[in-house]
Amino acid sequence: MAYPLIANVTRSGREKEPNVNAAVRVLVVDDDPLVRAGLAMVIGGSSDLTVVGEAGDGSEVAAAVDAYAPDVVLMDIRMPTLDGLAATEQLRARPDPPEVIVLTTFDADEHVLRALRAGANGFLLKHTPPAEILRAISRVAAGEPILSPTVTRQL
Amino acid sequence: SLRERAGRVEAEQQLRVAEARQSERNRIAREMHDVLAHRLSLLSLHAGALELRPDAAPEEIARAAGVVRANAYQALEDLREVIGVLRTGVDRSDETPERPQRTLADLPDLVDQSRRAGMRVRLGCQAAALSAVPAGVGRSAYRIVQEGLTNARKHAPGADVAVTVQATPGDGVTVEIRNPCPIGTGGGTAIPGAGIGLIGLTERAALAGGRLEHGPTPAGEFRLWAWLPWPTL
Amino acid sequence: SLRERAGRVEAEQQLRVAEARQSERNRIAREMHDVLAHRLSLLSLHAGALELRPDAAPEEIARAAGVVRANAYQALEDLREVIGVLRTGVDRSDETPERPQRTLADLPDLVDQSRRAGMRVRLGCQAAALSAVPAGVGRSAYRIVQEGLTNARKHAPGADVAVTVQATPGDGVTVEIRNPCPIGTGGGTAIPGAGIGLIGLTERAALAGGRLEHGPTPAGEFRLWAWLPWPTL
Ligand SMILES: Nc1ncnc2c1ncn2[C@@H]1O[C@H](COP(=O)(O)OP(=O)(O)OP(=O)(O)O)[C@@H](O)[C@H]1O
Ligand SMILES: Nc1ncnc2c1ncn2[C@@H]1O[C@H](COP(=O)(O)OP(=O)(O)OP(=O)(O)O)[C@@H](O)[C@H]1O
Ligand SMILES: [K+]
Ligand SMILES: [Mg+2]
Ligand SMILES: [Mg+2]
Ligand SMILES: [Mg+2]
Repeated sequence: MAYPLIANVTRSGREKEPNVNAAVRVLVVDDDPLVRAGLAMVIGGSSDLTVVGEAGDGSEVAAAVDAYAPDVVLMDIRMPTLDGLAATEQLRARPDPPEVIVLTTFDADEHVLRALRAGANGFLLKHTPPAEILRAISRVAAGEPILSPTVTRQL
Repeated sequence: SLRERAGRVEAEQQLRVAEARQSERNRIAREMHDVLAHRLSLLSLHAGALELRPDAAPEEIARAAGVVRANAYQALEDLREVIGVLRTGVDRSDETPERPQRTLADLPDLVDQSRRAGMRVRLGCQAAALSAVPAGVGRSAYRIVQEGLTNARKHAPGADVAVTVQATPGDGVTVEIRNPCPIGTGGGTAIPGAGIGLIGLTERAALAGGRLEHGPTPAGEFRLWAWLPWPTL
Repeated sequence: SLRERAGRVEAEQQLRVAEARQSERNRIAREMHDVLAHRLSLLSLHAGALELRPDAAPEEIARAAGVVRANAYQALEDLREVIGVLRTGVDRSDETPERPQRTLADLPDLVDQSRRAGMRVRLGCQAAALSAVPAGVGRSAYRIVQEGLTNARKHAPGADVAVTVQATPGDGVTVEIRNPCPIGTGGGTAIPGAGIGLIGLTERAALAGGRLEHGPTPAGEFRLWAWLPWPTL
């Protein structure tokens, strides 16, 4: 299944309606389309989560959030135009921001604190086992903070 | 004096050149490692997706399997390139590429080899503990004993050599190599060695989070001693 | 004279120490890479088992994928260690960890950046060819232009700078950066620079199988020129 990449989204400020029965809405942000596809496949296996959209750069995130009203944003750090830390800061400045989980390869040690300061709710290494990825997203959607186990060990 | 100054300037220039070349190599290696790390993450993610969703649509399965295969192959190619960059210009004369990496379990063999070459070496260690040491620490300890034995043969030919290795999870790995100093060099009067063997070992021990000491003892022996951490989780 | 000699001896000793430390680091990195290469071969083997036969049971796919994922996970942990060893003591102040690795396609951006900083830069290249250049070669060419622009700003402030990049599969990638030498330094009379930027670039070009030249031209310009191979299979 393919999700539209955000380019010029004009749709504006959609209300998030709390609905206990609905699946958690996830926006996947990463400059590598293959990473997005892998995450979408993993999340596609869960009945509690659904990928509502994707973005390929930090600069596309604001429009994507307007368009898809995600509950949780999975956010890459290293992206060409606007990096994930700056995009997270932007998101957290919004009135009703989605939760943010920062994705990282393993320079997590250098960025973990900066991202948390920027308002991220947690961290995931991209090589986290998929079942744990799903668990982490659900927990963050429920308002609990998470840290990737590997990252926790380093802190 | 003019010649001396010229010599110094030349030596300093050589140092700068060596450092610049090395730092560029490291930068290249770092860039390549970045690429490799991303590739491995991608591979891991897609393998995870396949593991989690063997029931996904056939196209999706085929795509994920394709990503895994292509990246596994490419990761090996990337790694070969990195190794090439790091290897160029490095002395490989003491490497035996046919052998797998050494572990502490190979220590008795190493000592036997020295004995066959005519050295008198006493080895004190509990063989059982040796094979439980983590691979990285084990390689470093092996390297230290290896250089220690080479040094004893070179700098104290004919002397009795005592090698002691102690390994305890949590406490760490301790290595000691001792031999009587040859007449005329003991007692702390020796000029600091011109060699690079012990400098390299000191760096290795420090990188592993441990430490290394060496030099003549008051009793007239040369002692090489190192401690390496063996952390338990 | 005694002091001069002492200075030289010290400089030489420093050189030896730096070399010894570095060579031990490289040795450690090589050992770790050996281990990593073994793991990646294993991983590759299991990835091959993901070759999709129409009759492959879902559990079989899941099992093979699980082995691949576990090995990729461990490979990443290994890689993290290697990078740690190579990174220690390396200047990282110019790294921008937020950005993915540069490619030649980022060249126009780089030039724009210099222009925004007040430099007058002319860029000559075919943009289309740039994005087809292999990643490693592209990173090196980018680095060369980056250092070339930095040097022009530092050593010839206010001068017009011309950047030319030509990329042809098989023929290779050629990079040239030219600017008029500032008054009083041109014409080949300049002392060889004290800097390390160009030494590092020379090493990089050589490692890539190419070559790099720099210096004043008879026409009174400073010219940095490099050729990097772009092999076609
Ligand atoms: N076992 C030993 N007995 C006596 N002196 C030793 C012993 N080991 C080292 N030394 C002294 O310490 C110096 C430094 O040793 P080091 O291993 O660093 O260099 P090297 O053996 O001279 O050369 P290389 O770079 O080939 O190792 C030696 O030159 C020697 O003077
Ligand atoms: N574009 C240029 N115009 C004029 N002179 C230059 C130019 N580029 C380099 N040079 C000369 O060549 C020397 C060596 O340059 P190099 O980049 O190696 O070192 P650096 O710029 O002085 O210091 P760094 O190590 O920070 O790069 C410079 O010091 C300068 O004298
Ligand atoms: K789903
Ligand atoms: Mg990225
Ligand atoms: Mg030696
Ligand atoms: Mg420079």
